[in-house]
Amino acid sequence: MSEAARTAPPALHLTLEGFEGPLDLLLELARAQKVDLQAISIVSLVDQYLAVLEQARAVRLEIAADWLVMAAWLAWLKSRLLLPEEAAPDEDAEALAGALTDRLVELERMRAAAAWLAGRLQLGYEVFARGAAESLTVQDRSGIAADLPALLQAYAAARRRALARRPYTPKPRRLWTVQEALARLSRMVGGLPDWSVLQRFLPEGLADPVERRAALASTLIAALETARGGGVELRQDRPFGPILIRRRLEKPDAKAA
Amino acid sequence: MQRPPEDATDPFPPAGGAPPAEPDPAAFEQALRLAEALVFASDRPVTPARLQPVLPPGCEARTVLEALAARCAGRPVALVEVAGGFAFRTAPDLAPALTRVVEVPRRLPRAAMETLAIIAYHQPVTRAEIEEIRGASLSQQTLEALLEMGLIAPRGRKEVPGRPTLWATTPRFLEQFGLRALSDLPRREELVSEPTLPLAAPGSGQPTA
Amino acid sequence: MQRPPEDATDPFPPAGGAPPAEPDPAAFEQALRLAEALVFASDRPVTPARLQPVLPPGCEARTVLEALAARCAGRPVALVEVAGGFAFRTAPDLAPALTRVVEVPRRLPRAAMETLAIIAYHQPVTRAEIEEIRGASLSQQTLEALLEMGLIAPRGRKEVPGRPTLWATTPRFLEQFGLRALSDLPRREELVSEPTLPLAAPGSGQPTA
Repeated sequence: MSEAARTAPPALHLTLEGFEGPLDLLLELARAQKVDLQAISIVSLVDQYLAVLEQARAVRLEIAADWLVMAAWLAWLKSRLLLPEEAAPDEDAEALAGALTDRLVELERMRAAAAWLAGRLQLGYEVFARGAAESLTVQDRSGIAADLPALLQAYAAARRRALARRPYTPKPRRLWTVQEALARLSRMVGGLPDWSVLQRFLPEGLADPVERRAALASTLIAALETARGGGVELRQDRPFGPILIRRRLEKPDAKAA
Repeated sequence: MQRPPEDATDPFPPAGGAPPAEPDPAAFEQALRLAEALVFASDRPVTPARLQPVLPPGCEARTVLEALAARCAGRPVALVEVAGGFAFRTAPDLAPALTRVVEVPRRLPRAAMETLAIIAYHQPVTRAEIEEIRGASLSQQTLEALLEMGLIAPRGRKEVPGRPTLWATTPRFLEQFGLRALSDLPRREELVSEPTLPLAAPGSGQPTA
Repeated sequence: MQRPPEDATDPFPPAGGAPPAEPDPAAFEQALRLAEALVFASDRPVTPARLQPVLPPGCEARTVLEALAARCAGRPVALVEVAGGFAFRTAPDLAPALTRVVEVPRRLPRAAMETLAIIAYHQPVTRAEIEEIRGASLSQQTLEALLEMGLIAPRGRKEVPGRPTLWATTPRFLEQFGLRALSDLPRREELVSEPTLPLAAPGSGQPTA
C-alpha cells in the first residue's frame, strides 16, 4: 500500500489506510520533500498533512481522533512558526518543530533498522540450524532426593496411620495395691527420723500419671491404716497441703494413754 | 571419493549400455551438499523419498545418501541409517568425552521412606516389627531398594524362633540426612503422641480414635 | 589439512621462545574433532567456556573454534559465530532447495519488524515508549508474535507510576539474525546515511507483507 503511495506522491491523499498513524504519514511527506530530514520545512509539511487529511475527509467522514489531534497540533505549530520574531513563545515553537523533526528522524532510523534486520540471512528462512539436537547428557539417578524433614514426616505419618487403624484396646494397668503400699511403707518408715511427705513412699519409675495417682491413693490408705494401728503419725497443716508422715515416737504414747 | 550407485535392487549394466542415471560429477557434488544440509537441518531422520525432490535431476537419493555416509566416515559426526531414514550422530569414539552427566536424584516412594524412618527410630528391628509399627505389610522390593541404596544394613538376628534378621541404618544414612549421629534425630515423642506413654489419661491423647 | 591457529590478536612468536600454548598437532586435531562433534550435536550456540573443559590440555577453546570455522568454510554446513557462541548453519545458497522440504515459518509483518528494531535499539523499553516512537499503537498480536518466537522477553519494570513492563531482546534474537552480539547492529548514525535514498523502501525486503 505504502509502496504504491511512494511511487505516486500526489496520490497520497487517496487514503490513510496505508499509514500506521499520523507520524507515518508525516514521514512519508517529509521524504517526498527529497531533502535531508533535518532540513525539511515544517510549514510545508503541515500544509501537505492538512491537505491530505482534507482529501481523506472528502472520501470518508470518519477519521480517527489521533489524526485530527495531530492536525490541530500541527496547525497550531504552523501559526506559531509564522508569527513575527518578537512574539514571545517563538522559541517554544522552534523547539517543538525540532522535536517533531527528531521524532521523524528516529522513526526513519528504526525503519532502516527494521529493513537492515529483514535483509539479514535469517535463521529458519535462509539458514538452518541442526534440526534435531543430540542430547549429550546422561541422567545419573543414583542420588536420592530425601531430606530430614521428609524422613520425620514419613515417620509421623506412618505412626499416625498405624494407630488410627488399630482397634482401641485399653492398656492393662499396673496398679499399686494397698497391700503393696503397706509393705513398702512399713519397710521404709523405720529409716526416716522426721516428717516426710507422703509422696516419698511411692514406688519408683511411675511415669504414667494415672498409675501415679492410683499409687498415691493406695499409699494414703496404707498410711491411714498404719496410723490407726499406731505405727505412724500423719499431719496436714492446711487443706490440700502436703501430707506428712513419720514413725510414731514412744513418748506420745503416754500422752495418748 | 565418489562411489557409483550400489543399489542391489537395480543391478545396473556393467559397462556400455546406457546406465539410467550416472549424473555428471558437478551435479552429484551438489546433491551431496544438499543431502548433508537437509539431513542436518531436518528435525527427523531423512528418508530417500524426502530428499529426492531437493536433488538435481538424475541423482538418486539413496545413492547420494550412501555416498555421503561413506564420505563422512572418519569425521567426528557420522551419517547413520536409523529407523526411518538417515541422520547425523556423534562418532562413537567422541561421545563419551562429550557426554555430560546430569544428576537426577530419585525420590523415595512413600513406603520406602516410612520404612526407613521406622528402622531409624526402632533399630535394630525385624521386618515383622516394622510391619507391626507401620500397620502395613512391607514388600521385599522396598527393603531391597533401601539395601541397594546403602541406607540400611542387616545387623545380626533376633534370638526368637525363626531368628529373623535385625535391620539398622548405615553411616550412609546419616550422611544422606545430614546427621552427625542417630541421637541428632528428634525424639519420637516430639513427632507422634505414642499410645504407650502419655495417652494414659483416658479420653485424652487420642482425639481421633 | 591442519592449520595453526590464526588468532590475529595473538601474534605468536615465530620460533624458539615459549609460545603460551602451541599444543602438539595430534592434540589440536583431536580438539577440532571434539569441537565439531559438540557444536554439531548442540541445538544452541556453544560458547568457548562450554567447550573448554572437553578439550585436551593446552588447547584454547576460542582458537580451536576459529580454526574449525576456517576449516568448515565452503562446506554445506558452516560454523558461524552467533549469540555469544558458535553454531553450525546451512550455507545460504542451499536455502532455495531446502525450503522445498523444510517448513519455513511466516515472515514477521512490517509492524512487528519495526517494533523489534525499536526494542533492539532502545532496550529496555516500555510499550508506551515503543508506541511513542512509532507514532502508532502496538497491537497485542504483534507483541505476542514476537514473544512466541522468543525474540523478546520482559526485563523488569520501569519504576514510574504503573510500573510498566520493560522489554528487551533475547539471545534467540541474536541467533535469528545471525548476530554475535547486540554490538553487531549498525550504529544508529549509520542507519540513515543517505537522506535522499534512505532505506529505499521501508517494507521492502518483505515481499510477503
